[in-house]
Amino acid sequence: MKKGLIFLMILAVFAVVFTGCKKEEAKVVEKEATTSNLGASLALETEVMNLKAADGQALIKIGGTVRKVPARPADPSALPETDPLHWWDMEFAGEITNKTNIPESPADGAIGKKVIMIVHGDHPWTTACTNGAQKVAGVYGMDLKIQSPNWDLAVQNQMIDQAINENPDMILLIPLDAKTAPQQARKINKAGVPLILFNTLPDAAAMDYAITWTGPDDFGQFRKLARLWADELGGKGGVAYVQHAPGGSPYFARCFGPVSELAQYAPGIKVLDMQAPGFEADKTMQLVSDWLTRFGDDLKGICAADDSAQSLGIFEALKKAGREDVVVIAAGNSKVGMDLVREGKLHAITYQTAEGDGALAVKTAADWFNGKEIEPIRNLPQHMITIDDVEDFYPPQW
Amino acid sequence: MNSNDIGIALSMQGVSKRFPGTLAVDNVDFDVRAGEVHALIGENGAGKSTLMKIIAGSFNDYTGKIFIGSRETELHSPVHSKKNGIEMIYQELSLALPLSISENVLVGRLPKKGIFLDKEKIYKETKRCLKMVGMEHLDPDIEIEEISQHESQLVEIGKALGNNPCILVMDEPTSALSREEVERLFEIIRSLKKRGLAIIYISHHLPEIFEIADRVTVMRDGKKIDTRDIGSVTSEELVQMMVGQTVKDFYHHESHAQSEQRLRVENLSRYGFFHNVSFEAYKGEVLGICGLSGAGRSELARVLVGLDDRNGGRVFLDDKEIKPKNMAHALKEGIAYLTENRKTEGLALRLNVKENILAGIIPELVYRGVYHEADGFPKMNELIDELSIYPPDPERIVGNLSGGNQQKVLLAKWMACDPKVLILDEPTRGVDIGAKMTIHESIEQLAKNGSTIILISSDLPELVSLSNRVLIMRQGHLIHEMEHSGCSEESVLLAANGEGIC
Amino acid sequence: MLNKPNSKKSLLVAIDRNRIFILFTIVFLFMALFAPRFFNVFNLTTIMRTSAMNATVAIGFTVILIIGQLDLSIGTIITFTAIIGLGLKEYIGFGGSIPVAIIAGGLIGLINGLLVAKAKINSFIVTLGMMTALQGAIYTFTGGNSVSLSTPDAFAVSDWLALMIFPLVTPRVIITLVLIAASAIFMKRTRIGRNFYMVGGNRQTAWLAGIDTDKYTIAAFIMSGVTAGIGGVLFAMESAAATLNMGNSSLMYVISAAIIGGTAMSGGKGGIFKTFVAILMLDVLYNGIILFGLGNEVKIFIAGIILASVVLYEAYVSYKHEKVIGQRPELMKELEVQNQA
Amino acid sequence: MEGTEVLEKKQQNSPGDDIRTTNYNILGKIFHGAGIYAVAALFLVAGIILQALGVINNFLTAQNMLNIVDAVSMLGIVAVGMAFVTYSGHYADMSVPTTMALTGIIAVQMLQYGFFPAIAAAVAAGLLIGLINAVAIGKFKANPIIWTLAVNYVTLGVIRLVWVNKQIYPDMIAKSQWASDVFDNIYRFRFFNKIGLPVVYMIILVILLNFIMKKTKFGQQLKITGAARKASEFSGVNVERVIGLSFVICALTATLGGLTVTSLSRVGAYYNGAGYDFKAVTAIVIGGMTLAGGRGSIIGVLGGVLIIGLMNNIMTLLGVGTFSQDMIRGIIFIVVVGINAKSLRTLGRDDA
Repeated sequence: MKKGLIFLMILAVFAVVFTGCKKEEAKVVEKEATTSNLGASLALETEVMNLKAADGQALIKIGGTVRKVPARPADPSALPETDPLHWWDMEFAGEITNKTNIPESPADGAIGKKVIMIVHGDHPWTTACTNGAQKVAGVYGMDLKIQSPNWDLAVQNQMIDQAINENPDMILLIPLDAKTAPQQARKINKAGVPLILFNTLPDAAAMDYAITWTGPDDFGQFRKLARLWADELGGKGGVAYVQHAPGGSPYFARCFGPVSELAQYAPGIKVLDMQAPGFEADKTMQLVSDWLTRFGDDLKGICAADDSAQSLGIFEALKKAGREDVVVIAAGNSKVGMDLVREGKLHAITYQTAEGDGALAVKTAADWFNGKEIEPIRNLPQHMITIDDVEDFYPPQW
Repeated sequence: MNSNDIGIALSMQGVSKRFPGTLAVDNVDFDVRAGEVHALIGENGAGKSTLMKIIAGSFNDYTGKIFIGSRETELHSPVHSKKNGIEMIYQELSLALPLSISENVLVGRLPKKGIFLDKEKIYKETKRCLKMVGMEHLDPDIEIEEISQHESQLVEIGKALGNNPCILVMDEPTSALSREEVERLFEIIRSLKKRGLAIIYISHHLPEIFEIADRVTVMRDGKKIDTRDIGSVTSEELVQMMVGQTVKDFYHHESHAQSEQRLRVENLSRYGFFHNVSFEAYKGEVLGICGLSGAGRSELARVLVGLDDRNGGRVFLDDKEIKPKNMAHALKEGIAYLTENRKTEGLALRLNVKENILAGIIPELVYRGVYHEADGFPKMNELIDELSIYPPDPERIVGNLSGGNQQKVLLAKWMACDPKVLILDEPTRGVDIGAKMTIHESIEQLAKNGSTIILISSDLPELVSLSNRVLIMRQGHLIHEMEHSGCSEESVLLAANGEGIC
Repeated sequence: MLNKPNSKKSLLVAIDRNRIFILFTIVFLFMALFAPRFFNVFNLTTIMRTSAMNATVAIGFTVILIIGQLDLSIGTIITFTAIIGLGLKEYIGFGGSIPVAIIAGGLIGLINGLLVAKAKINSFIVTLGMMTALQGAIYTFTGGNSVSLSTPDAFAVSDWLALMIFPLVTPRVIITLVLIAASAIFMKRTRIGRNFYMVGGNRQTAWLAGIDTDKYTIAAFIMSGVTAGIGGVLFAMESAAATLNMGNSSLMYVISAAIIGGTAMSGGKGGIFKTFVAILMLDVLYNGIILFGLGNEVKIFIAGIILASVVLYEAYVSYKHEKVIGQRPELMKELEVQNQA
Repeated sequence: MEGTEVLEKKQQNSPGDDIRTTNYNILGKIFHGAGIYAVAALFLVAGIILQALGVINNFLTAQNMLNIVDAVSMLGIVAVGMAFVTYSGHYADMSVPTTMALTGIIAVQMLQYGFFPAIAAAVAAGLLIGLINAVAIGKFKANPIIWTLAVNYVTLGVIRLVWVNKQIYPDMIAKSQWASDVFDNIYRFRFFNKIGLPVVYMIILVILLNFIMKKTKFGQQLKITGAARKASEFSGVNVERVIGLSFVICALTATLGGLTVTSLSRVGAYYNGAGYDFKAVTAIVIGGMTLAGGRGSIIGVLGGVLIIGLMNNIMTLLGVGTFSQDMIRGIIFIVVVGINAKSLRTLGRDDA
């Protein structure tokens, strides 16, 4: 009985294998004759630049501050963590690259191009990001397909395979992890599919295989934020860092960015502690309460990697302790974070446009299709949101 | 193995085993000869099971000497015992339900060909073992959970026999078997005896011992009392040795039956289990139900208390029709059921005596939504005294009590409920004689107080002496009813086997 | 006495026992016929490779379930071993780091096993504690940084692992298949393998039959640690990097697959090959869902529904089965006769 | 039952079929009597000593103690409810995280109709999940862990299908400022500016649920059901209802937990409540409740919850990193449970 069943099933599978293989052969890849007008595509540029994000800000702001790239020290990891150059490899990944096998731009316009975007996982941020991407793709009439592996590396690898299998004109990828990016990029590169990485800063090795990387300059932003913070603190006092969840550049950028910056800019500021309680308000609250017990009035400032759950936890703890003098900064742009800025609680947050992140990636892809020169790294504009201009960023993107 | 030598197969000298706080086996000398059945009897807690577990290799810290043949051996693990040709058949099923018959039968010794299992040999070997117990029609590849309980019991015996033991220990092997199967088992034992096996046979059932044993050893309180040839001893003497005092005749009974009808069952059916059963029971009556295992006795009880759904028929309690949906409902109506599976269905072994006794009357102890446990204490203490549960400590964990005392706790639980109808399913199975007497007295007391007792039992003397009337069930049908005056053990047995009645 | 099952019933039993093969066939056929770009060598290879890690990990996990225990720590063992396997490469080469990583997995399994078998703590608790402790250890020792190969030959191994030898077959897949075949045969066809089933089916019987149940329990946990280690290291080598939570999704995945494949939580039942087919089935399903352009939410929902239906189905079957245990066939026949009359 | 037999056979000091006096040892006695509070006192003393040595400061202050209680209050709310599931012998309810997420997100969504409809809808959703678990596990005896895991998946799928990864904000959805404010204060309101509402919820729940577990018919029947389901059924306990009710209680406290978490984080999203399943089990088991069921108490679970808080507090005050804290917590967890199991065994009460 059992054997018969198995036999039947194997038979069925084989039957399908044969019919299926035939079908596949019969399918002639009809690549549309790409007659799309390069001119028409270029003409859409102004329309794209006029797009607005949900918060009323311009969706794409190219030409943010050009950052200065210092010379790479011989061995960055030998330097102390408080030295900005210690983080050179992470902060300036992609500035020195050895581009290999990058496909030539067809220079035939972006209209009608098939683009697959693979993000890192589902999150409201991701939703906003893909919304931004859709807006730009809509204007160009691109066929944009978005996939999300739900933070699972094996699934992202599978999606990359599947994307390659679809033979698209471009793949846009948010690598799940900086260190796994090289292998993923290399695979796409080997398959001959143009690739743009965005958002998560990958290892430098990944940049070799991608046309470019677009996204926020986390280190740069936080260096700026740190200066604002130090000014408010008066250049002295103890501070503590609530870190990002480990496993990516934000974990370092949003903590050691300010740490190394302040080591130069405001050496009077002392680092009391740094901890990663995860993105949970109650855990962060407990942590900060314990800090307040431990450090008491020595604690003058807190820097958080997240402006929603973590910040809420921080302010609950501060409220309980009756402390209003602690200066808190965070990475930002969520509704909760901006509300806190508006209430005068958060001193400053970074402008971390989610829609702009996705939009910039698609825009860069379009530029490439249009035959434009693409710089090795395209950063999102940097801006610090404070109570003075927070109203400009309403309604929030996510 | 030297199975043909008629001599001492196993002997123990000065064997003791101590559990924290008690000496379970106290300096026991014991021997069994090849080619004999040596019965080991004693009350629960007398130490016979511990003694047998020592032989089976369950303990590695006993003291004393054990000889196999004439060679001194240490039986410190089941492997040691097996190597010495000792096999044990346990009272409770010890088969792995999700595994196949062959794997259970050949556990630990599955034949191999090279590094892999030899399927053909497994099949043949299993068949051979099954044949020894007359179960060769079973497919060795089906799982234990697919076969019935008494089939499993026989499979278990086959499993032990299949190892070709020199010494076979049987701990109440007949408790789950029907009369026919017991007969078959005895036949097997006799043939094994002829082949020179030494068999140690533990049982509470004295008639069985007189039927099958050659010698008998009595244990009490961890000590050996005496070893006798079966021909030189009477059952009264044995009982006296076991209990340590002369016992009054424990099979006597007065009728307390009243004329008022308590329970009337009309055409009750559960398809596939029993069909169209009708009977009535009166106040103060002990109504016996007899039948072989699988006759539908327990199933009938389960339907009466709502544990199973019925397919047809009506039940009247005090002329009011009742349809219990579950046991809770049945209890509210006044019917209680003491199950035959004490350990799995009867008691919460991990809880204490108090919680077990009060389990049935929790709803009664609730006033204004609050559970008042202490209100149940007088009744509980009374029951502990009445049933002489030992130790009389309500905080004692039930699982640590002896079998007899566990059974008393179970009975106490139902007596606390004070039901109108109490169904007792094998109330004295695996219980020592002292406890048995206490339980019988309590049953009588209950009847005297006007409760109706439905007594389901395979213990024929018990059934015959306690019951006012006996109903005979056979293969799912109620086939006969006997008055107390007209029934004897023999007549009941014949009836249950479908003989002697038209 | 014996109620010989009639042919109709035995067909049902056969279907029930082989339900995972049937499920797989249905899902596979459905995807092959309807999912775009599903049925080609490239995509099928992708499926095989995706399933490789979880399939490897599931070997040990299935043995754990067969022996009637649970191992919640496999996810963190995967991550832990992956990090060791790659992290130590710089110092001792793959020849040293891979064995060390796998041994580390086995050691964690050994600790789990000792705590379960010797200290007699419930495996759910032991492995839950181990999961927490190990996650902390991973973060502490890496300092929050993922590990990757920085040497120029970084991709050599991963390229080799992904080398297409034959359609659908890469060295990585071969390793997985060999492991599965070897362990499936081991569990099914050797005495030691069957003893695992016996320990899970009834500990007492096994112990009385001279099977050292503690040893088998510990062995099962070691096996789980080792296979999780192998799975983790291979996956990390193929990705040329080890991230700090790469194993986290495996636990739920492997539990679901084992249960859908017919392995029971109560022990003594199931098989490695069935779990493997269940993993393949889930992967085919997920692959197809992505190809249809449906999102994660659909995947989660469908996976949940499948798992829920399997659990409910099994519960319902045993619920029904309980009701007819001990039913007498001759009485049922009698009933039929009555009804006809 | 078979498992018990095995344990008996394998421990040399196990009960045989003999009557024996139980052998108490000191460790077991302490554990039996004071339960987890002995351990809690140990931590407290350790903290005081460390403070006296000057290693940490401000440990023994009212504010710090309040902080500890405050920090674990939400865990406490969830754990005392889930304790009923453990007590009933069904390990844990793995569907708690998404129950929290679902009820939270539904409450936020329904805030447009006002505060009370929102709460009612959330409770209804929680009740529904509880009832689904109750039927599958109580009636059909589905494996509790796998079943609740599956329910967790399905619920997560539903949230994602309906709300598509969005997070929704109470203050944007509520039509009236009042509803939004009240919702915000589910977590934030403080009595005397000190004692937060979650602490109050937790204390009320502990008192109420402890009363239910120890002093009602349901609680007593649950104990017997947890210790021996079949025997309980044969003792006239409606086990299906009793087990079902324990899952419903768990789902309802998870609902309260979900509302509190949502109120705290000011968003309704699918990830609210993640991790609460294992956290709650940890607290329950540390609190002396055995997975075998029928043993332990709500007060003990509260002790388990407080221990987790104390542990975190002391470690943070010592400056131990979050990651090392995880490591230490895992080890302490196993050790505490191991001691508890061993003491139960030496007391002659088998454990599992």
